[in-house]
Amino acid sequence: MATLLAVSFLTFLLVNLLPGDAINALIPIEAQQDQEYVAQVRAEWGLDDPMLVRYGKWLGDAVRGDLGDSIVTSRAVSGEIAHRIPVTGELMIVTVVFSVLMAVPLGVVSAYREGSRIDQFISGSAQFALSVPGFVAGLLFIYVFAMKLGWFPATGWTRISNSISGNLMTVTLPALSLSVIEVAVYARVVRSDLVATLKEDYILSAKSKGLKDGFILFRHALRPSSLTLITVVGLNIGLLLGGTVVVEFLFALPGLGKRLLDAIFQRDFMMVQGITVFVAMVYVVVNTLVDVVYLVVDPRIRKAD
Amino acid sequence: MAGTLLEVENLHTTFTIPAGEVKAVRGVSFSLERGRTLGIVGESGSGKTVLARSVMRLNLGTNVTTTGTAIFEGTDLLTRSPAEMRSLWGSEMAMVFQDPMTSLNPLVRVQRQVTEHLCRHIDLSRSEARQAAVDLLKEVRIPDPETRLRAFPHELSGGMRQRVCIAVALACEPSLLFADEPTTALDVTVQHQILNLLSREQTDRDMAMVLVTHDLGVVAGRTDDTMVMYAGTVVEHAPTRSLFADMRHPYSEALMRSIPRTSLPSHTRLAAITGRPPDLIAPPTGCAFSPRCPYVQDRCIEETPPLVATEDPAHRLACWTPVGSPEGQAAFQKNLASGLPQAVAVDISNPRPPTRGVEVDS
Amino acid sequence: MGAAVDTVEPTAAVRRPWIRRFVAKMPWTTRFCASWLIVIVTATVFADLIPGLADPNYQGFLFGDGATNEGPGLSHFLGTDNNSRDILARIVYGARVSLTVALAAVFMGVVFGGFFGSLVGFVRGKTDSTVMAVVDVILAFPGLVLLLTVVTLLGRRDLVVIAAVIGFLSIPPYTRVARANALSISRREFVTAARAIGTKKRTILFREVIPNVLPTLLAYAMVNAAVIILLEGALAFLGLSVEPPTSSWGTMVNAARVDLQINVWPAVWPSLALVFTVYSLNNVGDWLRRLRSVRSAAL
Amino acid sequence: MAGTGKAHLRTGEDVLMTVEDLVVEFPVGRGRTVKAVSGISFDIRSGETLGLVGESGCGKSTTGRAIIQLPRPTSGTVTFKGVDLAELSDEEIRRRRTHIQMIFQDPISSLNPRRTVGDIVAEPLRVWGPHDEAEQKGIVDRMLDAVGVDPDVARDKRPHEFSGGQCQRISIARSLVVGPDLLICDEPVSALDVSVQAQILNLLEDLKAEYGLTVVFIAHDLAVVKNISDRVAVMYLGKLCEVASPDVLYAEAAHPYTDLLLGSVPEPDPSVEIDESLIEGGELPSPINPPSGCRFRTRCDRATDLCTSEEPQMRGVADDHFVACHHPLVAVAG
Repeated sequence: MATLLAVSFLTFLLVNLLPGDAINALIPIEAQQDQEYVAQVRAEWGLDDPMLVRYGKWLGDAVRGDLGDSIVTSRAVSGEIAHRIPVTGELMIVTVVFSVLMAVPLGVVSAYREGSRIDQFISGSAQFALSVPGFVAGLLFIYVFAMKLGWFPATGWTRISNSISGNLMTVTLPALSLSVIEVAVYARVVRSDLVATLKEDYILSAKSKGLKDGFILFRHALRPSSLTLITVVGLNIGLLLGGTVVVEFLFALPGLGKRLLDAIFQRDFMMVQGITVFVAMVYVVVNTLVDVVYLVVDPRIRKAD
Repeated sequence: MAGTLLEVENLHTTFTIPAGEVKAVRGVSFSLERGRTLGIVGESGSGKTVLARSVMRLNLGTNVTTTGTAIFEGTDLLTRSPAEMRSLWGSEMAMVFQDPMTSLNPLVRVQRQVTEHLCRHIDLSRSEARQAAVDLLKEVRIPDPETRLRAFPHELSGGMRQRVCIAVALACEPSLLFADEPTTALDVTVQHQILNLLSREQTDRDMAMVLVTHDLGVVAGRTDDTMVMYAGTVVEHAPTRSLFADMRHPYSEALMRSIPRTSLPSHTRLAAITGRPPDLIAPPTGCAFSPRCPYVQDRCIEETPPLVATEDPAHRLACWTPVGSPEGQAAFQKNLASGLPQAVAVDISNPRPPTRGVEVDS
Repeated sequence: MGAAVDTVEPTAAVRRPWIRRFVAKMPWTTRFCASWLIVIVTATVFADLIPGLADPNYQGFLFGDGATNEGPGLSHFLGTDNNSRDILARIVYGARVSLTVALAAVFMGVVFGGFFGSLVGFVRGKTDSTVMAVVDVILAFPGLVLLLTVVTLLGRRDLVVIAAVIGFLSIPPYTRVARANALSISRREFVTAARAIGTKKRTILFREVIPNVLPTLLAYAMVNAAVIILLEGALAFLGLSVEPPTSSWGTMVNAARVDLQINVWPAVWPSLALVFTVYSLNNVGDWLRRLRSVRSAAL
Repeated sequence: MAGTGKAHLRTGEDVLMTVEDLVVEFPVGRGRTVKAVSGISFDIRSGETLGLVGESGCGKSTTGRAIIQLPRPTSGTVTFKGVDLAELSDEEIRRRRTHIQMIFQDPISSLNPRRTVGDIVAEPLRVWGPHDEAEQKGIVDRMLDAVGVDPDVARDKRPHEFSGGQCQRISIARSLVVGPDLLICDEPVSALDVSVQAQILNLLEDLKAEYGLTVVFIAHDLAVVKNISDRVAVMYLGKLCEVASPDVLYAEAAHPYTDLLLGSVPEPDPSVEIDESLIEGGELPSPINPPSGCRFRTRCDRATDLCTSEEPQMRGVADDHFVACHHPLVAVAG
């Protein structure tokens, strides 16, 4: 909570202190000759108040869910955010689910056969995939699957409510582009953690009881290893949010990231502020959730608390 | 006596690491009869744990090779398939590990850890498994077993955890139990309880037990036979009573004289063993103990002494100049006269004022 | 009799120069990656000395002006882009941006993050909770979002500003890594031993704690540099890194995107440069880390 | 005063240090505290070796660290050469560090892995002088030599190139280089193999004689403690149980806990009868919520209501033999 407050204040500070007068976004340069009009607009938007006062006002509204109005479109920031969440949200959920589903088996195989050819292949590929940024992967996918093969649309978005299959067609390539790095990160985490876990005494002990390798792997080894995975997924949400900005830009998706980018170019400070605080909130909430999951999965922490 | 249960012949175990081949076990042979207890004593790096794990085929990793034979109930364990080993593990042979803190899965409740292999080896219903678990915990004297079954390992004390580990090992009534330093991580009063528990279970079940430890005191009262290991080899193997009554190998003797004992008066000078254990990548030629041995002769450095029976056929020894023998006595006197540091160091009959610096890097 | 002594064997092995022993242990992929890193660093440093390269518009390179969207050829090794600029030249200059930004991030991270982290991990208490609260706040901003805001609102987008902002944002993660390390090191007995001797706290921090935090931090720096280069690439791709005409790999990819149907090369080359540089950093970094873990396991 | 009494404290000029009513407690969250050490008192004469023995969690290591004020005790006094260390400021304590030195359990962890051995041993000289480099080198060499490490070989190496036993020698050299009066050894041999353990014990005996050291020797191994000590104090759950000279203590233990400890030590002699009756687990109570009265009563078969309600005070049972027990195993003298 304190973190969120600090984030919102810092954002407010940044947006307000840095050069680039908001008035430029509100009134065309030509119209700024009219001093009276400018003053009137300033008063209307509360630009004359001291910064702390404005922050207080904004915060008071924000806790009630009102993040102010866009100074470019005059629409409610919260409404805009709500309108765009489904796109970014779907993109992220599909990416995380797909990445975890891909990464866990790869990491498990790699760890179980540590040092073997298959491990070398998986680890090597993961190291490579880690180096391919979303925009490069995206561009490659567009070139191959959209331009050459024509299987998927290169850009655009179909909402789920309009067509489920159409939605799937438009979410596939962006999600895949984001997944390249994510799969690599998760697979490496699962592998390195599992390799360490498999060297633990209790694995040897389970083996000496005559349990089958598969049983040991999934019932005894994977669970402690999954703790780290959960943490990394949580921490990665922040990076992923950054990644969606790029992918939404590349695929021209009407998501939160694209909106933020537009807002930045338009100097729409209310919008920038609203989205940043919203994103920070998501980040904080996700990481709190991770802590809760941790508490459920690991009995040791449960006791210590 | 029901005959031989385990017969190990010329067992070698080697680990390949980047620096070279670590010869952890070098040609160990011994046999164990049903219902008997064998103690394996040695310092760290002597190969005692590796030996136990090699026999059980529990060395993890792809860089380990084991050769030789280990006949268990008529068949060679080293040639068995992994699936065959699995059916033996837990049911016929079991192991108790050194650190009860790490040998139980921290995220799994006690009940499942005690019964999961029971359910695999014998088909049990849920309630039967639960009952079996309660009985087992009672057997190892865990108070209030019903509550403890639902506990996680970290909620138990070290002693309780080791009891759980013993319960796990005993669950399928194995005929052979390896206890690998089962009490090293425990306090002395708890150690005493755990050792008593192990002894009682061993007698009650007529189970053969291999007790691996670095502590001569632990094997003394609780084993039938004792095997002393040094640098991957067995240097002396004898019935425990006869070994302690008459230590013949210079290493066994030195080990015995270097430990402080509560039965000796305060400030008794200890006969420290000079030098340090050998490098197992390039072990010394001849007897591995020769560089530190007060009785060392040229022959010890040139030829490896075999493990052979002494006058007492049950007392086997690998030494050219045994303690107490005329050749040993002569060798020691010679070394003492020539001022060999390890001989001077053990000559506690002749205490000298402390010297310093002189014996550095001999 | 106390001097019953173990002998310390002097290393009999012939001491080859450390660099050769070092290289000898590398797998061939790592050697290749390390060579690539050396090549681009050299190219970046000496770029201005190559005739024709100094042209800010990258028009003429070695063999004179080219046409628009020329394919790879003898006069322009990697071809030209839609503004008839030599791609190789632009990649070399783009490397300068990537490397400068990465260097800034590593430098600020190691120096400031390393110091603050070690300090608060060592002294703990109130200082610790305060500094870590600030770190948490900065980390709660998704990196890219904060960067977008700051960069745009600063108005100026030359290399210095970009490097400074990214450098500043690198401090918190390094602080975290350093603190975690310093915490565990401060619990080690040699720190207690130093205090028992009567060493002053400041001396302990600089002599006992920081030297033990640094290796971990440097291993982290390798991987972090790769992440930073990716980040700068993404920023440039969005048009938010250094202002044109200064070239940056991300900018090049973005510009080439429009003509993807006509000519893929202007997109392929900078992408490859980016991917391969990042891969090399990861590869060499991983290798160094493995080397370290082997050594610390031997302790 | 709910201490375990001070009947065993001695007076006289040769008492180097007296610890009285030492209490160390650590907060563990939710307002709870671990009562690691709960009011113990002991003293040590110049040139004496005091063995502090007990099982893990009895507070023996905490006591050792509280003496050197790292961390400072919650309450109680540590009177060293007539000055109460607990009263001194941090800077005054720092100035007195040379008088009391400490050796730790893990020899490898107690040496900074990134510095050379010569550097590590010279560190105290850098703080306290002499500051002349050649002079420092001479002292370091002599000290390394004294602990049985060849200075020419060791000087430029790092700790990981040495075995555990050698590392322990090096840390002993570092402690002695400042010429302390009191050396606190916290389980100095328990991480070592038995043969190396004997080397270190012998070395400590020799150094003690040569440098006129006074030693507090903390260990869980009763045989080791008996071997090296002139006086032994047995600890249980933050309290002292029994104080005596080792030969007396081991021959006629007066406290049931001492008796249990001694009965549990495995003797390397097959003819010694083993007490097979102990199978069930007597467990160490939590130091967060220790039992009332005598802390050992939950595991003691002699415990009565008196033990629950009243804490036993230290009293003499023989000459220089003190026990804190309501029902000691030997008749109370006089």
